[in-house]
Amino acid sequence: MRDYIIRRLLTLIPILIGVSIAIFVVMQLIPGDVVSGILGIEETPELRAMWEAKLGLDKPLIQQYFSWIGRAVTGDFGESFRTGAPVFPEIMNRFAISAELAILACIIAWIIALPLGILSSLKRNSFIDRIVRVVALLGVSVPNFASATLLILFFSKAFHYYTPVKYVGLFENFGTNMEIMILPAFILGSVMAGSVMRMTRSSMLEVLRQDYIKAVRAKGSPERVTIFRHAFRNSSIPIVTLIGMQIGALMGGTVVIEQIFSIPGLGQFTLTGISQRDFPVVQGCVLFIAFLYVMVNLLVDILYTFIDPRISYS
Amino acid sequence: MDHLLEIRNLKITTLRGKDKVYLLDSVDLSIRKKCSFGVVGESGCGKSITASAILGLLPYPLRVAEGSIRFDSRDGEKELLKLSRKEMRQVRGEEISMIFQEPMTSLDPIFTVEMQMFEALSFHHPGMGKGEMREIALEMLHRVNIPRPEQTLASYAHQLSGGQLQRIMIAIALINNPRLLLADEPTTALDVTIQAQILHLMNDLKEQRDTSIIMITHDLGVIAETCEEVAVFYAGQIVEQAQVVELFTHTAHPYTKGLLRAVTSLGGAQRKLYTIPGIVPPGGQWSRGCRFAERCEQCMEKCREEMPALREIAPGHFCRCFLQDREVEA
Amino acid sequence: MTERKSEFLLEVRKLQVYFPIRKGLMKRVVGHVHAVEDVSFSVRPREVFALVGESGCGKSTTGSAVLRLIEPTGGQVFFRGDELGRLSEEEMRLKRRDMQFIFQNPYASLNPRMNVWKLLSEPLRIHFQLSPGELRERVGEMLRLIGMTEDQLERYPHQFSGGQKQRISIARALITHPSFVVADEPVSALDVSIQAQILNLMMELQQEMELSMVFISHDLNVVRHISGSVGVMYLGSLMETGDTEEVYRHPVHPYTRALLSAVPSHDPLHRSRHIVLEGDVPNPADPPGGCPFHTRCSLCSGRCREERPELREIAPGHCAACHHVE
Amino acid sequence: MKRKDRPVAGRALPGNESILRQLWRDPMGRAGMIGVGLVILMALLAPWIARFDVAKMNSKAKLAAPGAEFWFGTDHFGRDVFSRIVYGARVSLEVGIVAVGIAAGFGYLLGMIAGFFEGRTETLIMMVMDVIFAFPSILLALFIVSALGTSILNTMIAIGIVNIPVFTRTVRASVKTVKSTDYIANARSIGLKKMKILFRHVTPNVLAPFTVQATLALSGAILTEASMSFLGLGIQPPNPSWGSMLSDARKYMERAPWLVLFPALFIILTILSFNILGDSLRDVLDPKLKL
Repeated sequence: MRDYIIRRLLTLIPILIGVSIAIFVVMQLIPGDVVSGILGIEETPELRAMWEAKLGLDKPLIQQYFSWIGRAVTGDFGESFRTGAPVFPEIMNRFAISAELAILACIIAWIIALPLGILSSLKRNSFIDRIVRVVALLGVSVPNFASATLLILFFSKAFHYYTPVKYVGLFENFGTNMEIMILPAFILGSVMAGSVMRMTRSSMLEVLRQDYIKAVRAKGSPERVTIFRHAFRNSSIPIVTLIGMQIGALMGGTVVIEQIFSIPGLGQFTLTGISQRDFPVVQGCVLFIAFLYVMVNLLVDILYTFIDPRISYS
Repeated sequence: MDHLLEIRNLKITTLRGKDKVYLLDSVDLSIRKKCSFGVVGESGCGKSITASAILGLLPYPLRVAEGSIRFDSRDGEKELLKLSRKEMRQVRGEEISMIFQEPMTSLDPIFTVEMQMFEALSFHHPGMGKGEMREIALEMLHRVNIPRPEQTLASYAHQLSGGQLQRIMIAIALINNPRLLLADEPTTALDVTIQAQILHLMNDLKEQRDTSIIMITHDLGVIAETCEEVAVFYAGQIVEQAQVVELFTHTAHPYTKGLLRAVTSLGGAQRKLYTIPGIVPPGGQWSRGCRFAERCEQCMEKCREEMPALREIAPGHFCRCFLQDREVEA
Repeated sequence: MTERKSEFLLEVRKLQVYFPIRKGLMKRVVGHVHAVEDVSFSVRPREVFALVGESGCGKSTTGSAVLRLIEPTGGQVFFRGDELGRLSEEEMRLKRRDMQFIFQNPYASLNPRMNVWKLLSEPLRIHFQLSPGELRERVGEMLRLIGMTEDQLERYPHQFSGGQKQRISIARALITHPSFVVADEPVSALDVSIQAQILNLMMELQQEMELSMVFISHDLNVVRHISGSVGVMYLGSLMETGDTEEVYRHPVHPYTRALLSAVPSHDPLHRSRHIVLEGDVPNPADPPGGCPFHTRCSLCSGRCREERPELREIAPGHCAACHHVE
Repeated sequence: MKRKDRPVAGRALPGNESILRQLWRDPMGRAGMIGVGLVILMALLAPWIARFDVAKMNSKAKLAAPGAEFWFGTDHFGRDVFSRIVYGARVSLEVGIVAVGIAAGFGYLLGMIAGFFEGRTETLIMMVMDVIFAFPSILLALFIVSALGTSILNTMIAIGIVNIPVFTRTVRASVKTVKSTDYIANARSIGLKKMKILFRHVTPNVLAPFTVQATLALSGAILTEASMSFLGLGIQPPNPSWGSMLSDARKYMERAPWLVLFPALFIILTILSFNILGDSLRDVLDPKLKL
C-alpha cells in the first residue's frame, strides 16, 4: 500500500511537469504585452526595460520557466502583475471559498442522487424509474448557467427575492453566507446529481444481476441488508470514480456559477487573471487546480482498496 | 402432508418485448422427505427457473403466472407462492437453501467468508453471539472438509479455489439444517476431479442429515451417481419421471432415450455418434402438439396436432408420449 | 536448411511457455507462471492427437504456442521438418494456410460485423489468388460440407445458433485445406445434444480432408471417442501419453487413474468407485518441486518430492512420467 | 411459426439493419432524432427562416415584447430575438461539429495508435492525455482561447483540444477490448496481416462506442461554447450565440424576461435532444453499455 502511494506520487511528477510546461507555453502565446498594459501611454524605453527586469521578462524563456517552476514548488507563485500581492495566499483564500461551494454541492447531489438512483434500479421500468430517468436526463442536459439565470429570474419575479451581491465569508456571518451559497450549490449539485443518478442506477442494475445477490437472498437476507450491505457497496466503485472526477472538475470548473453569483472563488480568480493578462495569477491558479485534480484522483484510487479487497496495489 | 414439497400446475412467464412468453408450462412435482430428486434437461428447458421459483427468486422480468408450491415446513404446511416477503425470508436459508452453478461468483467478493457465514446464522437467529456463530461456522467448514477452517474464515472469495468455494457454499446452505437443498448445477463449472469431490461430499452429507436434495443438472451421469428419483424436462414441461434405476433401465420417452444414447455412444464401439437432430425450440416458440415432435424419429401425425398427457405407464413411472399410451392400451 | 524426413507431421520438443508476473514500484518481473513445462509430443499425418486435462493445466496454451499464436518461451516445434520458431513473422503468416486453429467459443471467435460470405472468403483471399467464380465455388463447396446452404451467405453470426456458428468457424479454418488443425475445446461451449452433431462433423471432415489434428478438451468421453492417441496434462506437464484406448483401459499414472475414475458413470446400478483426489491443483506461479503431482498423489514418496520424473516409455508407444511406474 | 425469421440471439448489429430505423422504433430515440433534426433544419434554413438581419439594430423597437412582428421580442439594441436564435443554432452546430471533428479525428488516431501498438508510444500518448485531462474542461478552453484570441475558429480549436482525451481513451479502451477478443486471435490464426487486422477487424468494432461518444461530445461541445460565450470569451458580437444572448439578457431580466427565456429554452432543448439521441444510439449500437 505504502509502495503504491509512493509509486503513484512519482507518476504525478511527470504529469505535473507536463502540466506546468503546457501552461507556460500557452502563456507565451497570449497576445498583448503586460508591460504596455501596465504602463499605458506613459511608456518609455527606460521604464519598459525597468519593468521587464522587475518581472523577469528579459531573461531567456527556459530560464523564466525554471525560475517560475523552482519557486512554484516551494509555494511561491510570484506576485500579481496587477495588485502586486503574492498569488499563493490569495489562491488559498479563494480555494477555501470554492471548496465550501464544492462540498455543499456534493452533499446536495448525493442526497438527491444516491437514494433515487438506488430506488430506480430496484423499481426497474416502473413509473418511479421513468420519472427518475427523466429527472436525471434533465440534470445532465440543463446547462448550469441556464438554470442559474432561470432560477434568478423565477425568484425575482415570483418572490421579489435577490441573492446578496456582496460576498460574506462563512465565519463572518454564517446565515448570510449560506444564503449566498445555497442556490449556486444547488445548481451545481443538480447537474452532478444527474450523472450520479444514472451511474448509480446502471451500476446497481449490473450488481443486482450477479449470482452473489441471489445467493444472499437465498440465505434469507432482509432486503435492506441485500441492497445496502451487498448491492450498493459492490456497485460503488464506478460511482466513486465518477464522484472523484466531478470533485476534480469542481475545482475551478465552477467558474460560470461563481461569475453569475459573484462568488470570489478560484474559478473567478482565474477568469479575472485571464482577462487581465495577469500571468502569475493564471499560471498559479491553473497549476494549483491541476494539482488538486491529480490529488483527488489519487485519493479515489486509494479509496478503492477500502471498498474492494480484490484491489490491492502491493 | 405426504410430501416435503408439492408443485402443482406451475407456469412461469417472461416478457419478450411486450409479449408474455411461457418458459415453464404446467409442471407438477412431488418431492418425498429424505429423498434426492434429480431434474435433468438442456439449457432453457425450465429446470433452473423452477428452483428459483420455489425460493421466490425469479429474476426480472420472469414471473410465476399460475400454480401452487406447497411446502411441509417445521411449523406446518405452507403455500410458498402466497407467503408475505417476510415469511418467505424466514423460509429461505432456514428451511430451504440453495447452491449455485458458479461458486466463483456466488460469494460476495468484498466480504470475508466468516462474515457471510455469520450472516446466514444471524438472519434467522438474531440473538446469537459471535462466539457461538464462530463455533458453528468452524464446525460446518470442518464437515465439508475444508483443510484450514480458521484461515478460510478470514479469506475473501478471490483467494479461494472453485472447489473450496463450492464447499463453503454448501456449508452456508446447510448451516441452519434446512429440510430441502436446491442444488442448481452445483458441479457444472468444476473440473471432473473436483466434481467427484463435491458429489462425494454431498452423498456423505445426505446420509448424515435429513435434508432432501433437488439436484438440477444437464448431466445424466450426475443424476445416476446421486439421485433416487428423476424428472426429465423438455421445453418447459416434464416429459418423463421415474425412479432412477427404472428410468435408466426402462427408458420410455424418445427424448430421454436420445439423451442416453447420445452419452453412451461416446467412447462406444460405433464411430458415428448418435445425435438428436435439430435444436431445442426456445420458449414461446412451441407448437401446439408434442414439443419434441419436430426432432422425434418416431413422430406420428397425431403428435403434431395434439399434446400428449403425462401418464403413469408403470408404477411410479410417468411419460408424456403417445407411443406409450398405445403400449398401455394394447 | 536440410529437409528432415520424419514419419511425423508435427513434432513438439520440450515446449515451454512462461508468463511473467510483474509487481512493485518499477513493474519488475518477480516470477513466472509456468503455463507449459517441457511438453513433447508428435502427431502423424491423418492422426488425431488429444490433449486432455483440467482447467489451468496448460493444454490450451500448448495448442496456441504450437501455432505461435502465443510465442513459446523455449523448446522447438517442427512442422513438416521446418522449425516454426525460426521462421520470420511473414513466413509464419504464410504457413498458416496449412495449419489452422479452431476456437472454443464460436460466439466470440467470429467477427460480429462480417457475414458468412466474408468470413469464409477471407482466408482464401489471403492465401490464394482466385477469380470471383472460383471463390464462390470454393465457399459453396465448403458450405455443403458443413451442411449449410448458399442462401445463408448474407447472414451475420448472431443470426445463427451456437451449433451453426461452430460449423461456420470450422469452415473458416478448413477452407484453405490445411493439413493440420489445432481444435481448442471446439464443443465445450455447446449444449450436449449439439456437441454430438459437431463432433460427427469434425470426424467426417477429418477423414475426408485427411487432416491431422491436435484436439484439446477437458471432456474425457469426447477425447476417447475422437482421438487415436492422447496426452494427459497436469500443471503444465504431460503425465501420460499413448494410444487412446490403451491409456483409457490401462492407465498407469496415478493422476490419469484418478481423472478417469472421476467421470460419472451412466449406470445407477454401478455407481463408480471414485478415486477422490484430496485438495486442489497447486498454483502454477509457484509449482511444487519434484513431481508436479506429488502434493495430491497417494503414492508420493521422498523421491517424488525431490526429482522431477521424465516421460518414459513403459510399453511400446505408451509413456508415463512417474517414478512408481515400471 | 411466424417468429422463425427473427434473429436467434442478440440485437441486430449495424451493417445489416438500418440503425436509423432501430432508433426510430424506440420512443426516446425518436424524440432525440426529431429534436436534433429540428435544430439542424433550423441551422440549415436560417436565411429563409430568419425574419430580420441578426445585427440590424432598431432604436424604435428596443426591448419589444414578443408579438406579431417580433415573434420572440427584441433585445436592448432592438435586434430581433427570433432571428438571432435561428442564426444562433447555426453557430452552435458549427462550433460543435468542427470542435468534435477535431477532437474525434485526433482522438481516434491517437487512441488507435496507443491501443494497437502499446509500449512506450502508448505511455507517452496517455501521459499527454492525462495532462490535458488534469484541467477542468471549461477552464482549459478559456485558457486556450485567451492565448489564441477570441474568434469562432479559436473557440472551435479550444473546445476540440479539450475533448481529445475522451476520444483517445474511448478508442484505446475499445481497441484493447477488441484486440483481446477471440475473433482477432482468429484473424491472426488464418494468417491476416497486422495492418489488415487493424483496419478490417478492429476499426468496425471500435466504431460503435466511438459514434456514441461523438454524439454525446457534440452536446458537450455546444454546452462549452454556450458557457464560454456566456462568460464573454467565446463567440464575439455581433455574431449571435445563445450563451452570450443569455448573458446580455441578465441586465434586462426584470423588464424583458423573454430575453432570458428563449435562449435558455433553446440551449436546454438542443442539449437534451443530443443527449437523448446519444443514449438511444448507445442502446442500439452497444447493448452491453445500456444504462
